[in-house]
Amino acid sequence: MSESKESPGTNAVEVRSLTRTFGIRKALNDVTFDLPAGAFLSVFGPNGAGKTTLVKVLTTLMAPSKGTARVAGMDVVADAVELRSHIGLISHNPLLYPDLSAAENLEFFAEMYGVPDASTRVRELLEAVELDHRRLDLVRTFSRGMLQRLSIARALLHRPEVLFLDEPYSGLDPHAVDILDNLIAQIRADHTFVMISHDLAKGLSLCTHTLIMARGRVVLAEEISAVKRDEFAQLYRSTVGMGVA
Amino acid sequence: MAGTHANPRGLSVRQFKAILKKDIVMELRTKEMITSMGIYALLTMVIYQIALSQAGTAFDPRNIAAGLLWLAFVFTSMLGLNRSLVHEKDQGCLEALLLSPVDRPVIFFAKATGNLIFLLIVQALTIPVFAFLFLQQGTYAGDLWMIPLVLTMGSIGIAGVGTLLATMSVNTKGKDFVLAVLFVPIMYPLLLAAVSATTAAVLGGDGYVQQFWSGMGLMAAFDAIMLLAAFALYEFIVGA
Amino acid sequence: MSVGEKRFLGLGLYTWIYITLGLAAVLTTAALTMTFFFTPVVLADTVVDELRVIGGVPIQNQLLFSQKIFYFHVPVAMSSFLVFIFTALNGVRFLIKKEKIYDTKARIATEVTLLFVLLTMATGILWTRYEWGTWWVWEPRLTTYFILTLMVIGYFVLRNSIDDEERRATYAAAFGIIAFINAPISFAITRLVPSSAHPVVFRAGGGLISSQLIAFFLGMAGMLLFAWSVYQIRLREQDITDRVEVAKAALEE
Amino acid sequence: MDPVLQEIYRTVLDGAPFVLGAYFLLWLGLFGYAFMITKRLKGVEKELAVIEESVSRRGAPNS
Repeated sequence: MSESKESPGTNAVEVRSLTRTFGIRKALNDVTFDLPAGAFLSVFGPNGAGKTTLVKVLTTLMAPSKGTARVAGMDVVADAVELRSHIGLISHNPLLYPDLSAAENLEFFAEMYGVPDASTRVRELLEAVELDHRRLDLVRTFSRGMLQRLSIARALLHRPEVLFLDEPYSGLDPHAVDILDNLIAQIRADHTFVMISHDLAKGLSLCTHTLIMARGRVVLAEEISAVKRDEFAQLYRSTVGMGVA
Repeated sequence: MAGTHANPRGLSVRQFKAILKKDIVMELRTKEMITSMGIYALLTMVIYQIALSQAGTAFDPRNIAAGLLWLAFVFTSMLGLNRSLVHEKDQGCLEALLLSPVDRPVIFFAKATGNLIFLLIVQALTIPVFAFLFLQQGTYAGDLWMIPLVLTMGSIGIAGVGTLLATMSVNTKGKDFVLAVLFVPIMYPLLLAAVSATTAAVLGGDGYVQQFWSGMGLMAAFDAIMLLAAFALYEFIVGA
Repeated sequence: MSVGEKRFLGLGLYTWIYITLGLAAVLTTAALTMTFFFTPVVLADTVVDELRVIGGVPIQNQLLFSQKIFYFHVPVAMSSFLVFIFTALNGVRFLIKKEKIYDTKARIATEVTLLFVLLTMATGILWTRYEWGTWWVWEPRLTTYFILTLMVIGYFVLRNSIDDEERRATYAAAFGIIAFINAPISFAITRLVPSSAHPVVFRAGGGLISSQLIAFFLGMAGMLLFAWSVYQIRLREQDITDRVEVAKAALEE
Repeated sequence: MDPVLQEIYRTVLDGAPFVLGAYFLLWLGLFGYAFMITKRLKGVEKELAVIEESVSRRGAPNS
């Protein structure tokens, strides 16, 4: 399936009239947008807007009903298995086994991805997230912030090109937020990001592109430099319906 | 849902081993499944004692030994199956597994194999206790080597279909109850054949070898058909 | 995806439902009447035109009635299984196409299956009481139907314990397929496993004469028509309920 | 009615009328159920008509 790979500098995510329906419910309704490689997209929207569904479709966990989506140059349906090696997910759930140690968790997922020279890679990542001193401790004993760091290490194991972040900041204490900020800053340069966030300030401070969704539709898909701050706040208020400073 | 692109065979084997190893390491560390299943089996023995307490001395428990054993196994295995899938759901780990480039049947076979191993361990522990408690009087009339065979054949079906059904029930309200409601009727034919074959092995008697092998044959047929169905359906279930 | 607007031979669905329901009523009544009032009795494999009384004791008087069950009970039992095929079939279609309509169809088919399975059990139990003087016998067919009942109940328990619509549909489809595969296996194994307690008692008799065949086919056709009507009525009702929901949602926006 | 059957019911199978009656009751139950769901279907059809009417009424001034 390598013939579909595109040259660098093109779009990392291409979504064309993506629709996801079940019965009368439309979780995604004719969603279209592009995201260039290396960009950081923040997805905003009220609960039930279709943000999670969008990420599920883009990460191959759900098939679209209509329309197409390509991530890292691969179709989410036809090239699903191949695509999975090119994407990573950092969720508010740690996605780690509590009864395995930090190193065991990473080694397990390294095997699942078929990462070559796994033990070196695991050590390298544990050092990067500053957990190498706790590598033998069970994940069960980790604090929320440590879990999130390890979860980032897990997501980066197979050197994905596109990273999906599903409300990664929820439930983090300020210290953990700092660490997560630092980590994202470190890997910012060579990854494309798609982040779902309820935290408007955080989302805006990180992103280069923004997407507002409501009722499964795209309300706004813009490069952040093209968006006027007060217009955006206005739009956000009217769709998301929450108080915005 | 999955792509047409298949993984290289080597990777699938690696993934299978990794999942199986992870389950075994976790079990050895927590001993959650084996202790809970083992204690549950012991409790069943107490219940049997109560059930048989009024049967009188003339009653030979050997006649219903096979039935009692499989009854214990059915209930303990439901407990274990539930546990093994709850592990995966707990922290969203199943989602992480699904995100990796793994063919879904690999997950199924790895989980089912893990469950099979734990079932067999619990059975190996339960049987001597059962024999010690209930089968002291009377002699063992069948062939001893038949017992592990029939246990393995039965456990393959329980682990295979059970893993599929538990993957469903773990996502429902009232997990354990739903698993029981789905599991018992589906397992009915397997258990019937298993009890028949086990009875032949325990009691001996006229034509017991033939009864044993016909039971084994039926169990093998059930295992083959149901594993195939579970294998085909797992992808849909695990992705939903 | 509406069912209502379909027309066949110039007649709307409603007309067809009334026609088939009426036909079903006529046919089953005819079958019952024929069975109990006109069809000669079958003794084992031979047809008798007269009551055999030997030495003042009627021989095999139990068998005299046993064939009667055939004309009502068997069509009901066969219908239940035929309808269950639709559960599995629509389950497969759902898993392939992921369209809600197939889930609805599978669910309604299972509902009709439940109706017929319960009816099979009821007629079966009546018969065991009358023939064998006991309310329940663990006889292969009855046992299989007992298991089938449990599986159908399990299907609905599964559905009711899942909130997410699509997951519910997927799981129900998978379980419907597994249960459908399991039903004949259950039957085969119940027959094949040697059992010390109850030998196989119930086998369909050998030759049937024409009036018996007619009664049987009338019953069969009547039951199938009835099943079809109930299936269509329930499906249409479901379809309308869905549309009402859409309309209500639209009004609330 | 078949004379042989009549004879059998009268002399040998004196319980036959009960079985017959039970079957008849089951048969009645079946068609009673069919009648019930047909009525229910009529009910939801009415509800649909009412709602669709209000949809079109409310939709009219807007569009």
